Amino acid sequence: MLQEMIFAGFGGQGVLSMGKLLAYAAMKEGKEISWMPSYGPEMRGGTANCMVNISDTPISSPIVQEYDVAVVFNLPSLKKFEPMVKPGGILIWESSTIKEAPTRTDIKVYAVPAIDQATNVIKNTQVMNMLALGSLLKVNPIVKPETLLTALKDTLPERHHKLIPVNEEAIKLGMSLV
Amino acid sequence: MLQEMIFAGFGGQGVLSMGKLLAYAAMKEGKEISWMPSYGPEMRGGTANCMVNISDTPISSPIVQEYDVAVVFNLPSLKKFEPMVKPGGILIWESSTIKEAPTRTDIKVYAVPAIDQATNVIKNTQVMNMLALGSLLKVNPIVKPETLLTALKDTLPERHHKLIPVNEEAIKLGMSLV
Amino acid sequence: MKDGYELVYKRPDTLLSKRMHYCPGCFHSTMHKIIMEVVDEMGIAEETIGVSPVGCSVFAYDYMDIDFQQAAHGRACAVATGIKRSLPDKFVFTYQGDGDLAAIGTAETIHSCNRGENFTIFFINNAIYGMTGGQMAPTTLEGQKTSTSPYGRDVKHVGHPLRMAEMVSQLPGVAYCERLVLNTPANVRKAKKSIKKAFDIQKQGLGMTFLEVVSNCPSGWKCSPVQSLDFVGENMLKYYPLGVKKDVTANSN
Amino acid sequence: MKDGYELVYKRPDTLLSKRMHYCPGCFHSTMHKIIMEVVDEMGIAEETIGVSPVGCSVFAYDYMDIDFQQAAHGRACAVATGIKRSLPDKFVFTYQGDGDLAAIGTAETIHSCNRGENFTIFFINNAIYGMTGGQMAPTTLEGQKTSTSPYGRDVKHVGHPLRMAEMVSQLPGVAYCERLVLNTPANVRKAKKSIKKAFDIQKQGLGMTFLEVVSNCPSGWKCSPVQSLDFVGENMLKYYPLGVKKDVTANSN
Amino acid sequence: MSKKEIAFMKGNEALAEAALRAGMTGYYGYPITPQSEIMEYLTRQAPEYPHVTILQAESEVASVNMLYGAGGAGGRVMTSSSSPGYSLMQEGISYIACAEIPSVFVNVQRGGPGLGTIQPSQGDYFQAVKGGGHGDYRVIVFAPNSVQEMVDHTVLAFDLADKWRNPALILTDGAIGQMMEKVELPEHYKFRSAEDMRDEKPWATNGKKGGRKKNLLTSLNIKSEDMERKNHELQAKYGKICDEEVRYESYHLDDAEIIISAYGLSSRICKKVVDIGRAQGMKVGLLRPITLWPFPSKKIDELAKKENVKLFMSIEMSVGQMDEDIKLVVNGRKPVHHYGRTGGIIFTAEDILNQIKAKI
Amino acid sequence: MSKKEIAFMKGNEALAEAALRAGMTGYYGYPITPQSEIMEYLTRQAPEYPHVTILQAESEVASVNMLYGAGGAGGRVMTSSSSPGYSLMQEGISYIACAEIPSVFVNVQRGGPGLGTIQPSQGDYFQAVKGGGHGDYRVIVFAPNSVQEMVDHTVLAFDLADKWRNPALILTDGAIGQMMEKVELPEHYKFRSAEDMRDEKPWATNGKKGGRKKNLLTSLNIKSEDMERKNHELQAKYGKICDEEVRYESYHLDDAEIIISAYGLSSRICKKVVDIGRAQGMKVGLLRPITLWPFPSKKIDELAKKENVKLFMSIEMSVGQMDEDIKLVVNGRKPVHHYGRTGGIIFTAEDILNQIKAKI
Amino acid sequence: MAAKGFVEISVEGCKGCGLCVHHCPVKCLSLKMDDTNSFGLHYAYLSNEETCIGCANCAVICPDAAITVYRKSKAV
Amino acid sequence: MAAKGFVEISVEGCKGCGLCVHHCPVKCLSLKMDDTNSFGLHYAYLSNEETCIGCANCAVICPDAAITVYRKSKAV
Ligand SMILES: Cc1ncc(C[n+]2csc(CCOP(=O)(O)OP(=O)(O)O)c2C)c(N)n1
Ligand SMILES: Cc1ncc(C[n+]2csc(CCOP(=O)(O)OP(=O)(O)O)c2C)c(N)n1
Ligand code: SF4
Ligand code: SF4
Ligand code: SF4
Ligand code: SF4
Ligand code: SF4
Ligand code: SF4
Ligand SMILES: [Mg+2]
Ligand SMILES: [Mg+2]
Repeated sequence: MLQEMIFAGFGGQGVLSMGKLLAYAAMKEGKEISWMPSYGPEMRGGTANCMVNISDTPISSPIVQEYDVAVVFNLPSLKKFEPMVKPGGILIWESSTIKEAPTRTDIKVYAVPAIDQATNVIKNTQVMNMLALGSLLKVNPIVKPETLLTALKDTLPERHHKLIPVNEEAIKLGMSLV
Repeated sequence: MLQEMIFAGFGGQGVLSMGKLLAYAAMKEGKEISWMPSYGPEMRGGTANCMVNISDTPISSPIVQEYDVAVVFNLPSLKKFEPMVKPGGILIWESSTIKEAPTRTDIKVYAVPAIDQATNVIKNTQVMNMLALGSLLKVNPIVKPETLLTALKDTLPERHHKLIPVNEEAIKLGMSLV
Repeated sequence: MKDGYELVYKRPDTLLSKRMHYCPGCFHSTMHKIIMEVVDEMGIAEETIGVSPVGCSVFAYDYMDIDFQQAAHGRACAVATGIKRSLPDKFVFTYQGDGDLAAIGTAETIHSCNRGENFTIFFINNAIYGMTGGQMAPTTLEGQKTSTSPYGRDVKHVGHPLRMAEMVSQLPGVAYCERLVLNTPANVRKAKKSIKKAFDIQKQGLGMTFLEVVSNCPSGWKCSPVQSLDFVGENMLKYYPLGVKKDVTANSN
Repeated sequence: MKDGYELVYKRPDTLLSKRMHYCPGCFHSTMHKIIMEVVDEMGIAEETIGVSPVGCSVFAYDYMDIDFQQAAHGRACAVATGIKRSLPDKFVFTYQGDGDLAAIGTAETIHSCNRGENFTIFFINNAIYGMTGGQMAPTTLEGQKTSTSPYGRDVKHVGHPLRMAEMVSQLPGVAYCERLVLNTPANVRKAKKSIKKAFDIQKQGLGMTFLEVVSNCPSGWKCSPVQSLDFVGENMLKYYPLGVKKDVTANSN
Repeated sequence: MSKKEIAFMKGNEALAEAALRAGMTGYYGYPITPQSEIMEYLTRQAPEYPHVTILQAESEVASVNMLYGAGGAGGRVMTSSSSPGYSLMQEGISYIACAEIPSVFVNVQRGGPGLGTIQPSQGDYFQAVKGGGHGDYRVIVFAPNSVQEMVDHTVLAFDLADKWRNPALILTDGAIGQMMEKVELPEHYKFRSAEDMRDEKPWATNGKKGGRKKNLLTSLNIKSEDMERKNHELQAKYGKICDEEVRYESYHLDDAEIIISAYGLSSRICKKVVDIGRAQGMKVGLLRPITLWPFPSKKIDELAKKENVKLFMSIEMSVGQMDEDIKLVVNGRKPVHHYGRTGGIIFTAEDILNQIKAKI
Repeated sequence: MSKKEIAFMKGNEALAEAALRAGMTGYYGYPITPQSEIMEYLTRQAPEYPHVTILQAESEVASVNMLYGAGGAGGRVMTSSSSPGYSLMQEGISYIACAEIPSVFVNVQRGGPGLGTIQPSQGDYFQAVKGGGHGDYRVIVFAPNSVQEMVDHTVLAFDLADKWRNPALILTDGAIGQMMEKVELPEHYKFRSAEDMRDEKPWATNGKKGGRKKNLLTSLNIKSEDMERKNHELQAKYGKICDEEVRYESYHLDDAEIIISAYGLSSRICKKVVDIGRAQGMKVGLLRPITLWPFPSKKIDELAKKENVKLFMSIEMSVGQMDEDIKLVVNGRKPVHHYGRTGGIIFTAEDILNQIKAKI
Repeated sequence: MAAKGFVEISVEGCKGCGLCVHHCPVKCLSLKMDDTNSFGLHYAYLSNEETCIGCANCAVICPDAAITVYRKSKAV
Repeated sequence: MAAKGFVEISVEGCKGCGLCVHHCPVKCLSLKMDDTNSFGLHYAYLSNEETCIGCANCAVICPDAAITVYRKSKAV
């Protein structure tokens, strides 16, 4: 099975790294994967996104126009990508800062107040992307949460390993929110 | 009829301008003509040459590999172009400075001591090319000598028109030498 | 507007209302704004042609309500030469970054300055390639970290940063050359005067007018806009001293 | 050799016996000769790689019995950079004309000097494009007639001649920079010393060594070789003053 | 344009004279053999054309970008070079093509690759017609085969560049550039500066006088949709140019069984081949593309359809480039052969005839 | 080379890592999106490779000429750029091809013409395979379609460049350059400096030590005979490369009636097209050129001969370039169509299928 | 209102760079840390209306020309 | 022979530029105006053998390295 996903938000919200981590975890579980960032000057102060494909069979294009999963952290991204979710697909949106809710009814929509929860519950705004990833894994168990954590350990420089517990916490909290 | 000619010598011996003048004169007489110089760094301190085609019909290539007429003013040019004269063709060579005579017997060879005659008879080394042209016109009346002189008048800047008589003299002397 | 108050500062008309794509706090925006203020004040919007480079300011044309050409990377000076020679009575300027002007465009810069082409160069020196993601520029400071000098610029390996204002001011074709900075309101006001002066000299046909702006790049420098002011003040200005490097009109005073 | 006499001057061995294609009296020949004399004297023919430009000296490789690369027009400095960075222990030099080095190659010249590339540039400034038949060069003197400035160089139209030695000597990467001339036996002897010095500095790895030679071009200048000496002495040297412009080893004395 | 003045001129100089007569407002160039006479001639004439800019640039890269600026300002502009110099212009030409700036280029080809030789060649055909620069773009390419055509094509190149807002290239070679022939010169266009042409070039960046909207010349289309739209526009324009601007010469094609195709210098020699061949009873004819792009595909297609046509033979001073474009049209219906020499060596009519005979 | 290390890397970074492992001695480049990660990665790794030169040049023109010098000195050298920057290298590449200097180029294509867009494209095919520079020369062109192939082709490019004393180009695009995938990294070649390779590169200009004759690297052949001889030598070499170095991938070609041809990113999508098409009962197969030059002409010829083959379809991110090379081989035996998008817009498998259906 | 001056700051035009805050001589500007504009940026606002002297420093330094400045008319 | 020095000039190697003639301090060199070498050039020769001082100025200035110089050995 192929899952085509997009993660989008403002630059600095960690959308690129969350996609990367998920892809890497899937790779560890033996899946075929691709990760493709938006690139270039349009990133300047604007929005960033990455497309992730996870599949059992080789992946054709890393660039996709319709998504099984979209995780969006800001209004421009919601506006842009909501229409591109495949019928029956998943849309996760950051509901504590985005002030206009999605309107589609033919897809599964999950409001996740990731920023609010990260700020106020975990007291670490940095992990809001992991929180959203937790929510995603709950509704769509693409990889095991454990694999995600090993993946995190693999990719995080040693000196940052102390951050693993807070990330774990965020994932768990995220899973509990949906 | 097409006549393919080459004029060759050291840079400064006036080979380019003699070819140009002849071609221009032929043009005045209604012929098709082309003039093509050797160009580029090989001219530096070395030899110069130009190829002239004169014809009743349009000229194909301005570059030719075999000549009806060759007029050579130095030994390197003699060595290079003597073999390229068509059987029955004309070879005029400067016999006062070139110390090795041509050897071919299947072509018409004319020794013209142009430098010597220009220096010692006309007292103007500059006109030795016109002298050789005179010789050529004698053995191969491509254009009328008068046309050559009008051509000279056309192309010479006004302030040099005083040189026309000496050129005329050179042509005549050249005609008398063969 | 409230009663009893009068307008003392507003956005210049020739700066289009389109949101600029520059990062927060980037002096590119500031520079665009004040060039357009001068164009407004001089009333020359209909007679001015700008040339944008390849660099963050490639889109300068989107914000300035004047005719514009977008030049190939490094070639703005050649493009401006073509424009100005064709339209000698217009105001022409290039707007170029340090990669554009001082790396790939070195020859075009030196030669149009040397020919005394009668246009104005706005040279925005932020010591980095902003557009392409923060690579080392010819003007990157010694020891400065960039994405292609990740351990700091090693001058033994890549040479010292180039001081362009000093270099071009040596050329006889340059009529006016000054290095400016936009880090304080006072300096911004001063810069405006220099821009106006450059256009005045261009009008008189005295030769090249070259304004180097010590600029910033919060994104490339990986710091906040306010921190970038410190880097400008503490590091950039030490290596790139401000001031008029040349002014052919100074003698006449 | 006659009895009782000893040899005091002969053609250097590393100068191949092939007849040089240069015009009579052209200093390109002289320069080739003395570079090879220095290479002979230093015994470094097996460790030296030359880079020839596009210009009359494109064929330099035909005359010097050392390894050679022929570079694209203006790019000799880039080529030499590649060679020297690959073979840091060899002697590397470029040999370039004024069109090559100061027009199309401006950026490569400035940047390899600025990086302090550790090779030697021989810059043969004859104020004209010799190879292509005598067009104006960036170094053509004011008023000088060439085939593309047939009424004399008009500095208002094309700018003033560039003084390259002065320009590059400002760059920190340049270790040694001198302007020479080859118009008298004494000056030729002096030039040889400077060449040797440049190679010595290169050996020490101190940075770029740049020798500008005020040269001649009897063919392009349309004069005899002896007349060209006058033009060099009366016109060229006035605008291009001789002397050491920079010498980082001077302080240590 | 009525022709009157007869002259005996070098190809390069005739081209330069034609540019002046065609109302060129600016020339920007850099010396290179075998075309330096163009700028030399222009600088000699300069005093008589005080409003024409004739500027020796610091390089070919600078030249092409000066052309961008000056053409974009509304001028009629030209640069000239030879093979290595034209290679340096490829980035700039791609920009000019995309920003649709009218401009005339001249490549007086010499033998390559590399520094090569200064002798005539036709080795830059691919570069000229397929775009040596990046992206999908086209340049209108003329291939003069005489000094007269150096003049005629130059005038036409200026006009078509303006008409189509497209770069136009005179692709010639060292022999045509250096040779002297008789030539009829056209009358002068009335000279108009970039400013004078304001009305007919409403897109030019000459200052947004009189309240018109700002003009912008750019080749940047950062959004994919915009870039694709731009490509569609360009392709649509190219399609029209293909419909309207093809030029070629037919020589004894009517009953020809052997179709020689050659352009420029080669085509002159091939005319002789046709003459000799015909004299020997061979049914040989010449199709001479005058525009290399747009290519005379329709005519070739027509010939390929004819039953009596036996084969095509592309004669080029290269190892084979134009023959590909012929093959693409002939598409297997008839054999297409190539014969070429390189490095400046010119084939003789006899050489070519022998090559043809070997194929039949 | 045994592969062991598994990594999850960006195409650009994997390529850079592969170059280091392949014993690259020098990299000379200039930043441009979407390939700047190559130099960025190399400069980060630099401390571990003290003998490798990694130099940011002042421009692409300087880069290509540094490559000439460093490759000529005997090193294993690389530069990388994207479309506009690669256009600037055309003169230099023509020189390098003629002087036969082994060197590796990378063009991570973006949409053109002009400054264009930074989104992926395949619009530089002509430039890559027909020589964007002047004269008759060829560059070995690889078209990786995955991060893995960015690695494999890079190693191969260094080896073939040395083997044939020829420039080799990795022609890829922004998507392959920017994407991350799983990749197996090869082991390191034993590092050898330019000096260390003296014996196997007897032509290199590294100082005529030990009394060997002087070496000369030049592309100048001023005499026509010499230039023509050089061209013959080059063509002979190119002929051999065509015989020995063609690489392609076949996917369901055996019984295919519809032959899709696509390279690089497009080929991945076309695999999906084949899968979907087959699922719908269409006999469709994919021929993927891995080397664009030498082109898999023999294989295409073989396919064109097959009776069951109905048509060819070239799928490119351009308005049509590779389709010409297919047509040249198919030579009218079967229809050859093209479908493309430009500016960075990527076709979907469905798009392509619809296009194919419209043709049959 | 007694203040010598006041400013209007475009919420959507502001990029939250803080340069105006930094350079206001009377420190009457702040960034809205508990809100963002539609670009996700904390915009500047006149946090102390009383003290603005209408010097226009903020507007002059504002890269994005997001600030309009008014000063008490002398005439009044 | 009494001269302090003497020179050998290669007839074919000489290009007749005259620089040696110009720079010889004792003016003992001339160009052969009544003869040319195979390149058509009037070559230089030692026209006054008696006065050559073997200073090598001619050889140093000769662009084409056509001159070999000998000087009376001190030892003899
Ligand atoms: C020929 C070419 N080379 C490289 C690039 C890529 N490029 C785009 S902008 C840029 C440098 C930008 O730096 P700078 O000029 O300093 O401007 P800034 O963005 O810092 O304002 C480069 C290298 C290009 N577009 N074209
Ligand atoms: C790209 C390119 N542009 C132009 C030329 C033509 N060209 C050959 S030599 C030369 C200039 C020579 O002048 P200079 O460098 O001063 O050397 P000189 O001959 O005077 O010694 C030029 C423009 C070329 N070969 N390649
Ligand atoms: S990247 Fe740097 S230069 Fe570019 S807009 Fe951002 S801050 Fe300004
Ligand atoms: S043309 Fe000038 S520079 Fe060239 S060889 Fe002759 S004299 Fe020397
Ligand atoms: S006008 Fe002056 S006092 Fe008022 S907010 Fe701006 S900077 Fe502060
Ligand atoms: S300076 Fe301008 S953009 Fe920056 S915070 Fe203040 S108002 Fe906003
Ligand atoms: S050695 Fe001295 S004296 Fe003798 S010929 Fe030469 S220059 Fe004259
Ligand atoms: S200097 Fe040399 S080349 Fe010149 S005349 Fe004397 S010997 Fe001959
Ligand atoms: Mg910058
Ligand atoms: Mg010169």
